[in-house]
Amino acid sequence: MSLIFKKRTLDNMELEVIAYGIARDILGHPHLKLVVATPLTVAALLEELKSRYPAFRELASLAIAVNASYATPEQVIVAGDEVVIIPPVAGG
Amino acid sequence: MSLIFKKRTLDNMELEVIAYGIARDILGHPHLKLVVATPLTVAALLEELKSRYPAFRELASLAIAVNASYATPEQVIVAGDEVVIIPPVAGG
Amino acid sequence: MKITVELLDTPLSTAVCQPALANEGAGGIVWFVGTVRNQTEGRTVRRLEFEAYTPMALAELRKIGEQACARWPVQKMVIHHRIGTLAIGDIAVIIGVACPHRAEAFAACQFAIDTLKQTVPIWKKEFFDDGAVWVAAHP
Amino acid sequence: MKITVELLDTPLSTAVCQPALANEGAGGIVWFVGTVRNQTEGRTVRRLEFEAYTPMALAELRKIGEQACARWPVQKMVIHHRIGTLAIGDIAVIIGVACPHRAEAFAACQFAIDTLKQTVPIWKKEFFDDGAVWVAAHP
Repeated sequence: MSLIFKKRTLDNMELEVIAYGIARDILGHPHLKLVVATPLTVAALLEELKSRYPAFRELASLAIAVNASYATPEQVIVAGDEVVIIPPVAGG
Repeated sequence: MSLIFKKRTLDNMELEVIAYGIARDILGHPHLKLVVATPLTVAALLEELKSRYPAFRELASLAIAVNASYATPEQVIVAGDEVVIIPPVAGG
Repeated sequence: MKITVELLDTPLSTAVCQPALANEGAGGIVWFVGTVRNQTEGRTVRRLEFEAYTPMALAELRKIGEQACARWPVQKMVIHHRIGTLAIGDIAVIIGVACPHRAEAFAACQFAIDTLKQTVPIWKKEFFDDGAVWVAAHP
Repeated sequence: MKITVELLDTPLSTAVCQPALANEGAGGIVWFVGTVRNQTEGRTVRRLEFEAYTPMALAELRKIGEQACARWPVQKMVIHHRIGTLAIGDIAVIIGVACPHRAEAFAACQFAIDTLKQTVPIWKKEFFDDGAVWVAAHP
């Protein structure tokens, strides 16, 4: 699945987002390919995901991991980053 | 070992006290036979033991069990009771 | 190794975790063992599935161990978490902590399971007779 | 049986205790495992001996279980305490508690070991190279 969103007249980059658990169910697929305007912050990615898939707004929480670590909202995602949607965890 | 102590002109009874741990070391024997004036309270027994064996006064605590339960100081010991000296416990 | 963490798709046991805590200096070991309950809010659970974002889950588990070691005098710590399909009564997670004194071991073990449930990217789907839900997904 | 208590003169193991906690409703099991430390206040412990006033020790252990059940929703509880001669690293005591939720299991298990150390008539003698002491006997 591919979505293209551009907000500014900046360079674009291809981004693949990986989804687990209920996030995968919401996307309908474990991967989401995007072409995004750079620089892309984690906060902007979350907003875009919630706007395209309103079901994300109903979750108890929604985080983004970049390269296997929780990312802050201000963090900028760059080409080559491993980006994963983290819906509410429930280990243990 | 036998000790006899009478404080009052009341009936006497024979009493065997059992000792564990450091209490046995202090008595030098796992059993102590006493002839005691009745009624005998737990507090009176403890006082008698501490007076005859001052090493008991140096312990962190000293309790008496009657019939496999901790006894209160006021509790009266009667013939046939199983009386055990309980020095500081250290299980676990 | 002071901290041992694993994600396993085979049954867990404290016996398997035990060697990771071997330490002659330890006075107190506390284990938390989380099992699959047969009920959630009155509904009968038939089985459940755990999935993990593996590299991050392992990193977050290790981070929990490091945080515990920073707060308490932990001598050894082991965390095994199950993934895949589990039946009722199966062990989902084992956390073992060895400390010189027991109060520290209790505190560190409880911190570890509390934090695990908040931070480690593992997801649990419970299957009932009439459907399935992702646990904790919705408020 | 909801509460299982034993004094054993053979090695302890959680595997042996485990069946006493079998309960499909349990969500959290907390174990405390107390082992023989190799040092006490800097002196090297070679071995130790536990002796118990057996009938009262069993009664007091059972009482701890009953008190825990009165304070927390304990589903099952097991306490095994070792007696006789122990070597460094040997397990002295195992306490296992199964509760619907983990916080209760942690609290009940910690209560049990704290209370055990205060009330159960078991005495510990530590043997060093140059003598032996009854643990906790003196202030």
